[in-house]
Amino acid sequence: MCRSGEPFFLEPSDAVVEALLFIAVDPVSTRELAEVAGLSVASAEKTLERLKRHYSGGHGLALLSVAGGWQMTTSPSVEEAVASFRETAQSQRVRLSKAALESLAVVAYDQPVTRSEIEEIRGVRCDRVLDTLLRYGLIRIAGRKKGTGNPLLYRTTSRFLEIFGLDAISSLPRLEDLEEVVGDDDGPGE
Amino acid sequence: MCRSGEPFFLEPSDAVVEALLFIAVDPVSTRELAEVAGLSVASAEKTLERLKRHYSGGHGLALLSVAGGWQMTTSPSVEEAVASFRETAQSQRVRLSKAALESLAVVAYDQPVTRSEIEEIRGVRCDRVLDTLLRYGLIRIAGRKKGTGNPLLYRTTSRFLEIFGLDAISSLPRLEDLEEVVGDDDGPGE
Amino acid sequence: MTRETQPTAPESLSFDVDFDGFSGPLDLLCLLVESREIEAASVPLAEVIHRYASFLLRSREVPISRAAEFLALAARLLLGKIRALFPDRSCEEAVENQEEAEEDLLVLLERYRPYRRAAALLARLQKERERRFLRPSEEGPLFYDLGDLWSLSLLWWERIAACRNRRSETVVDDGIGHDDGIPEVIPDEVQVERRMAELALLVADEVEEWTLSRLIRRERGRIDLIVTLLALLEMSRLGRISLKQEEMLGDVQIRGTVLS
Repeated sequence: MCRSGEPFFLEPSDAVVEALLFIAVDPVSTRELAEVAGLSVASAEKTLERLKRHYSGGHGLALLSVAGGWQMTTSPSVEEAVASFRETAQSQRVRLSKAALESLAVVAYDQPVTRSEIEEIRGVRCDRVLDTLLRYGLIRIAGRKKGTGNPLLYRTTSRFLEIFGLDAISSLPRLEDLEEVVGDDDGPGE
Repeated sequence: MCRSGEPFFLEPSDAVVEALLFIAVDPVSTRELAEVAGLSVASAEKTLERLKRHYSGGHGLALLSVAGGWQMTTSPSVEEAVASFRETAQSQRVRLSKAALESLAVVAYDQPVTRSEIEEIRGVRCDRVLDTLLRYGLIRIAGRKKGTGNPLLYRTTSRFLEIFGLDAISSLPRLEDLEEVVGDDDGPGE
Repeated sequence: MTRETQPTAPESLSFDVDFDGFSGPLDLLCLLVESREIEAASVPLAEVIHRYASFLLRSREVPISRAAEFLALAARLLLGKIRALFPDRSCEEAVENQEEAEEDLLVLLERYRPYRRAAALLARLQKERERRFLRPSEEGPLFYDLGDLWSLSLLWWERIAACRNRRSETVVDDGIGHDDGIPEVIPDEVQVERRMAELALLVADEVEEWTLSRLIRRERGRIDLIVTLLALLEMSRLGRISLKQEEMLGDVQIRGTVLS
């Protein structure tokens, strides 16, 4: 970390990984980074750790582990200035209604799931909400359920993981543990 | 420059300018950077100098003064790795153009189908698009149609089913499936 | 829904928030229960509807679809009550059903609540994630992920709809054998009359004999064929031509009759 005055040495391979993360459109897996940079997966991991530490030292950029890969983002500490900069920043934000978030939560926890199963839980029709989620690429059609009517099944996408900063679906807390995480204090329209 | 062991201190405003250069699509003028970061033009210039010096110390990124503004790019030293990443890793993450996806839809729903039948439905030529789909292994040639010219017939492949998460072509979403989701209620807000 | 919810007064009006803030009737019910506006142990339907109605009165603009959502749920609960009171049923059963209806709602709420919390968690995660920004990608929005079945099928059905519109706008006469399953326009009287005049000239002028197969071969499409057949039948009925078939399934000879 430069900030602390502690000398920080970048290895030549660090520069390659840094550049790859800079140009990548989607999160890049450690294995992919290792391959292109000509490193072992273990060294790539060390490189990522080093870069992450480097950027956490007062930089405006940061490394994020998301959707099974790595991504370079701006640091949360400079959020305000970046958000006010042109429209580029704002266009990255996805506006979801509470109904959409709730349907998304059902898909995330119960996937693969049919529309009527979601409706059963939420007690309301969800056609328009599902349309929104499909258009945003947050859920996808994942085949059909066997049985009457063979309804379509839905799953979350890797874009879902990206938007919510999750590494994998398994990193969501279990449904029954949610009380502790969220608590009951949350009013509507949060 | 970290590399040389010389201690390097980043100012808080440096982080903002760094982040702005990261998300900017086009070169940003010193004045604009100064404005958004809440700096005087003179301090912004110093900040840019500092960042430039920082990145020149063995990093994979670089600050470039170009077209009356500043831009963040990958550094020339990692050019090769960046080029090979763009070619291999990134190209494996296939995204289809609208034309390609539409032609694929016609083959999927109408198979077996000839090129001229696809062109009739789409209203445009699609030889190049079909080549792309063949190359990706999403469609295959499935014999010739009997009749004038014996044109080639196209079908989707098992790779297509796999990638689109289908167990059979008969599971392709029907019109009713889409209507179930799109719905007819256009109330505001979802 | 982008509107922010109004800050709520903590004491009395704990659920008097922007209506858009609710994801549905169960969400609203959860809040009513949590704010002890109604007893959690049993949820009396009349009370729920009363609370809801007063809520509606206080909110200025409630989208009709949202009100409908709540009414649909209320109707479902009401159905349970009506069944409970139905005279055909035994007393015991009625009591059971009444209890079932109320239990039903509790079960519904219990099953729903974890997802409500999950939605709140997602909102929090998204908020956290949105403090960071990505470099804008060079690719435009016109690119679809490989495997995006939704876009694939949407494009197909949009394309099909466009084709149908195009076809119904253009002239229907598109040749025999092009069966697209779309019924063609029924020939009108004017078309038949015009054809009758044409045929009359034809059979009158020709020295040689006309047959049905020869006539049909001249036709360009299904519509023309139907018009010709109708014209022939009509002319025959009027006695302006004679139709004669020598053998079964053989050709039909057409001869003009001289009008006296």
